[in-house]
Amino acid sequence: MIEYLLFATFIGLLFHGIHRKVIARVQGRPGPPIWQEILHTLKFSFKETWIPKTASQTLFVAVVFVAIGIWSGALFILLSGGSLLLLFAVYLLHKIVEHGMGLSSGSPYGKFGAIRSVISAASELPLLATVAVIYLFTGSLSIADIAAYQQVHGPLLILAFPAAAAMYLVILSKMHYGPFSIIEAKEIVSGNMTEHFGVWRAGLEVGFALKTYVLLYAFVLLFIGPLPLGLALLLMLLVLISLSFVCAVTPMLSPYDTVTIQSLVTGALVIYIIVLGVVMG
Amino acid sequence: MKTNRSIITRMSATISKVENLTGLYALLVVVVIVLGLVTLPSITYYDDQLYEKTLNPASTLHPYDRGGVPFGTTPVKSQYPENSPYAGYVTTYLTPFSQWLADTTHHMGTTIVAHPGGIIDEILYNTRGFDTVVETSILFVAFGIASYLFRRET
Amino acid sequence: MFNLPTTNIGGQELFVLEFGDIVAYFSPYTTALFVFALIFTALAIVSRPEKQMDIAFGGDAYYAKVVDPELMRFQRFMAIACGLATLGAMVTGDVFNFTLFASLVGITNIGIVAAYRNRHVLNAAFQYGIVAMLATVPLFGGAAIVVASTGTLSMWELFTGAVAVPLIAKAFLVLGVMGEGMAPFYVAKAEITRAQGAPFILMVHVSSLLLFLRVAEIVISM
Amino acid sequence: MKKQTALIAGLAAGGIGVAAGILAAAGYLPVWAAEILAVVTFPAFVIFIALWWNAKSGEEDIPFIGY
Repeated sequence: MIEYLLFATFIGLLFHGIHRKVIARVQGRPGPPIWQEILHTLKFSFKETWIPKTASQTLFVAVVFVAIGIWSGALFILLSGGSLLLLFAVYLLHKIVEHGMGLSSGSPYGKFGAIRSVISAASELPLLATVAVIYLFTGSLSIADIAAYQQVHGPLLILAFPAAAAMYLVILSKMHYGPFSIIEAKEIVSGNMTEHFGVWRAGLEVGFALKTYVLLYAFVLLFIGPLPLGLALLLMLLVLISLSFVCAVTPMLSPYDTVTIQSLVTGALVIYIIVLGVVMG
Repeated sequence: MKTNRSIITRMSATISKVENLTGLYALLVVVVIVLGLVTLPSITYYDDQLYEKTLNPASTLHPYDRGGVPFGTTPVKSQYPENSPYAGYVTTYLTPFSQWLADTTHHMGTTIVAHPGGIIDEILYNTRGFDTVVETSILFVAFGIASYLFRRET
Repeated sequence: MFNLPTTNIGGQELFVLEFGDIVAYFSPYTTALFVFALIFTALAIVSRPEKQMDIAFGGDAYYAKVVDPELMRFQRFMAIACGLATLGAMVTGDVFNFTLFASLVGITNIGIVAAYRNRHVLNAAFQYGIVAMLATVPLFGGAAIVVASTGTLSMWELFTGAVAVPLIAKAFLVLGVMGEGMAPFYVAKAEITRAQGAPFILMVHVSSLLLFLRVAEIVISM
Repeated sequence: MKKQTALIAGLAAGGIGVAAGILAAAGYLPVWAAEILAVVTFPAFVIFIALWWNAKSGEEDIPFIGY
């Protein structure tokens, strides 16, 4: 169990490094080595650690545990073929972690990050639409059933392309340096992560690495189907690189523009769902 | 800033104002209600209601008359009769302690008789004891907020 | 005796709690949500609010806002009430009971921020309150349509394939929860987030997100 | 928190997690229980091990910086 979590953490951190490297190369910079994020996490874990005097101390520490906990839970949900709705729940609960991180420190920058993460909560909506579309096709929200459906009917990526696009947008909105990552924009220092340093930051990096792994793996599993681990990792890498390209060439949107765009995408998907519901009876 | 505002920017500007919130929500409600009115003919009323409202206008107890024997059973339909064996009795909703009191003495009625509001009575008659707890909690919380705001200094 | 008809959505039921006609159930899905609400309610009970730092722009000056203990106590009380309401909404197996819990969440959310004295926050809380009141119409309306067209409110009956719930009832339920929890209209919430007392303010978000997750399960299952 | 405490907590969490995994693989524990145990222990493992190896061994003060 724990060994798989450690594996996923390292792959996730490696993906973060590759993400940075690809962005740098697209923008014509040399960029950091791809294992930079692993070193980063280790570095943070060796740094001096304490809790800011202004912070709400219990919450400040607890969110780090929750961040790692929910995404390890999500990984097991994926592996054991649990409910897709539960995965969606974890994704939403990640929002609470983001709020908690920023609010608990008392720092104005953290607070700004938290407020922006409240605003950007609209990024959950496309995922709900994705879940609904998948349910329309497969009649089940158990990940195992969805995987079985795809082995019979072919990948959902082709059958339900708009849903895949929505999920892609969802993953994009959670990537670092992307057009939707307003909560960690550099004008508010590190946003909601500003005050989490040392071990706390290392813990958060572990949680985020698991998050990247889970989201990419979920995309492959839900829209392409169950694959051997090596092939799945390769596909995840491809998805990641395409995301990095998007992140590299798009500027960060202003906070409320992200809400508008995500709501519009959801609106388009709702229309698609209604049409689909009528067509499929 | 007037120049070159794209449609997305303008929409963002609208939704970023707190004052527009109520209007936006109301618009959404109206849209759904209109859609609902369109689909209204396809919705049929289900006759065999669990919580029926067949009243006897001739009765002096008109709104609350559910028939039955006073202090005895009243024929109340319930979804899961095995969960509420006392349904229809005056003593339907008793806490374990009150149940014990009622079993041993003659001094116990229902626990929730004193609350105002017809809706609670309706619920009481409809085998939905847990709802009364939540319902009164809402009232209690609303009262708590109001009294706190009223009593605080400045 | 009770068998959850929709095991392919939230999983098999693990534990059933009977309150007369209201049969609460714990499936893996609702249990996960319940545990999460429990964690954050516990955090609201044990943690103290942060001391917010304010920066005077244009200089190096910064100052920490004081924590008003009386305000904190009231906020904590409301946050715990909100947590309890969320816990109830997560596991209840009855549509009307769920809507009651949702409106309790709505009113406690206002209570958490109502005592705060910042004008922006109060302004946002006022708008939020109006929307929450407005939302009770579709919320209870949805439950009413459910009972009128199917004759039952128990999710155990509604989730079976035999009972068809009108689409409009589902839409009303979702709309009502959106209003109570302020789900996609985050602008007012962003303003509310400026208030002090992180563990308590966090309950506003926890409750609304969990409500949204639960209503998604209910609507998809029905 | 003492350095020793962090190490013990981290190792205990890691130990429970690994033991749960092994027991589940051997069939003595249902898989879901092992998964829940892993979810609970993994954050504790990560944080406490990191706290352990960055803690100073001496009796130095934690410098108070900022605010």
